[in-house]
Amino acid sequence: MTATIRFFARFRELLGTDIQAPVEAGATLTGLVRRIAKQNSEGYEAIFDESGNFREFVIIMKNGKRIERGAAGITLVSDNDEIAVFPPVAGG
Amino acid sequence: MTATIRFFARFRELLGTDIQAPVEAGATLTGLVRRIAKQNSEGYEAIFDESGNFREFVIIMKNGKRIERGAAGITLVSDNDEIAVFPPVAGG
Amino acid sequence: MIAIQHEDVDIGALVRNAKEHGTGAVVVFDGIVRDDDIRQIELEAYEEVAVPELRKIAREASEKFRLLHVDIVHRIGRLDIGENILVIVVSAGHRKEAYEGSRFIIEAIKAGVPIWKKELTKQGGRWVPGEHPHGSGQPGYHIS
Amino acid sequence: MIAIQHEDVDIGALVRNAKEHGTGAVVVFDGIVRDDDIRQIELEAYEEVAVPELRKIAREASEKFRLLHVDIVHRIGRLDIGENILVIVVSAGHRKEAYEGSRFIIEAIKAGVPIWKKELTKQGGRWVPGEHPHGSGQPGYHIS
Repeated sequence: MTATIRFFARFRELLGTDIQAPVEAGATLTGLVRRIAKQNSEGYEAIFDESGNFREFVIIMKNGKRIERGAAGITLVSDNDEIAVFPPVAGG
Repeated sequence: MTATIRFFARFRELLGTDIQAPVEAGATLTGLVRRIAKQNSEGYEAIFDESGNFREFVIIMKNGKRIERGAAGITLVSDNDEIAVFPPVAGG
Repeated sequence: MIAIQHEDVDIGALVRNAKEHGTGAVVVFDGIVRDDDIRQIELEAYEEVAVPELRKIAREASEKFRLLHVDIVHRIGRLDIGENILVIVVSAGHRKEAYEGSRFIIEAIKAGVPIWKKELTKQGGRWVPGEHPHGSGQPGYHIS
Repeated sequence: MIAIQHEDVDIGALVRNAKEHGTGAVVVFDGIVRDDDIRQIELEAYEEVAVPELRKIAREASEKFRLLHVDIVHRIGRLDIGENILVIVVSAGHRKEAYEGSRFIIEAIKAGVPIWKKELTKQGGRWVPGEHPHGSGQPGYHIS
């Protein structure tokens, strides 16, 4: 199974984007993003707090739908899922 | 002495505009406009009420400055004055 | 550019020209001849009073809303359905000032600038009543 | 026209095209790269989510404010000072709806569309913080 992780803005600069990640059965959204983010400590710290939870301002989407931070730890990742992780928006 | 009377919008259609009117010494604004307006009864009635006072909505200017209806009867007209009389504005 | 004129105006060019140093937002208001079962409208202005009044409104709006640039072009004469009647272009550092400044200008024009509009219909014509029957036409009277 | 694109847009042409039957007012909002002691800005979007979100905002604004036409063009990539970032064109029967609809759209975009902006300065770069830190980025969350 493979999922795509897309980081945006500052998270993209620190961690890259369009990352094809192998996913094990039973992997959670939080677990997957944590594993990818660990490749760069500054990137990890930008997204996760000391307890390994998503920071309050971080926005997470699965296949274009918002996933609440609290639910990300129990949301399973399936084959071909697209996970997006980004900071608060600032368009316009 | 001569003054110019400018009517606008509906008043212009009924009474004309840029009217050069001879003015006698001591003529008031109301008196002058009343005399000019009498040339067309529909025009007169559009501007003046039964008592010969300016109707409430009529706007009067002398040389580009607003003259209140109440003051028009005691405002004297001088040589070369420009008197404008018009209905409520509707631009934009 | 503050003008009362017969000619139409190039909105794209006005917007480009409104980008003074410090501009973060431009707001354009374009008032248009609406098809209210009419053929045309005819506009008339007391230009010698209306133009200084537009300048005064532009100056007031600039101070009140820290506008960096103001254009007001009001057309007169006969206009077809869909034509521009009034174009207001304002620029400001931030959007709030630009929106509020633009709105202030249109309301002040409607309230107090000597311009009149006649709807020309198949049956004849009808002068459009002012929106502010008690207080209109008075220079210096603006909605705040 | 709802788009996220690199290219600039012809505001004059958008205004002409917005004059649907019944239009009495067009309001344009043009967000511009402001000279906040920067060299350029760089914009990035999650396009697959941002475009549907812009469409949804346009639809909501159209219903709520009876808009007759809505264009939203948000640019991405590197832009110089003075360039257009975001152009919103709305038309309505009357000015109140046009102004309010336009404002609704810009506020909704700022609150919830996944687009980010980086200021490029002589010293490097700085991501612009969102205006709505608690609640931003959530589709369907709009200021009302």
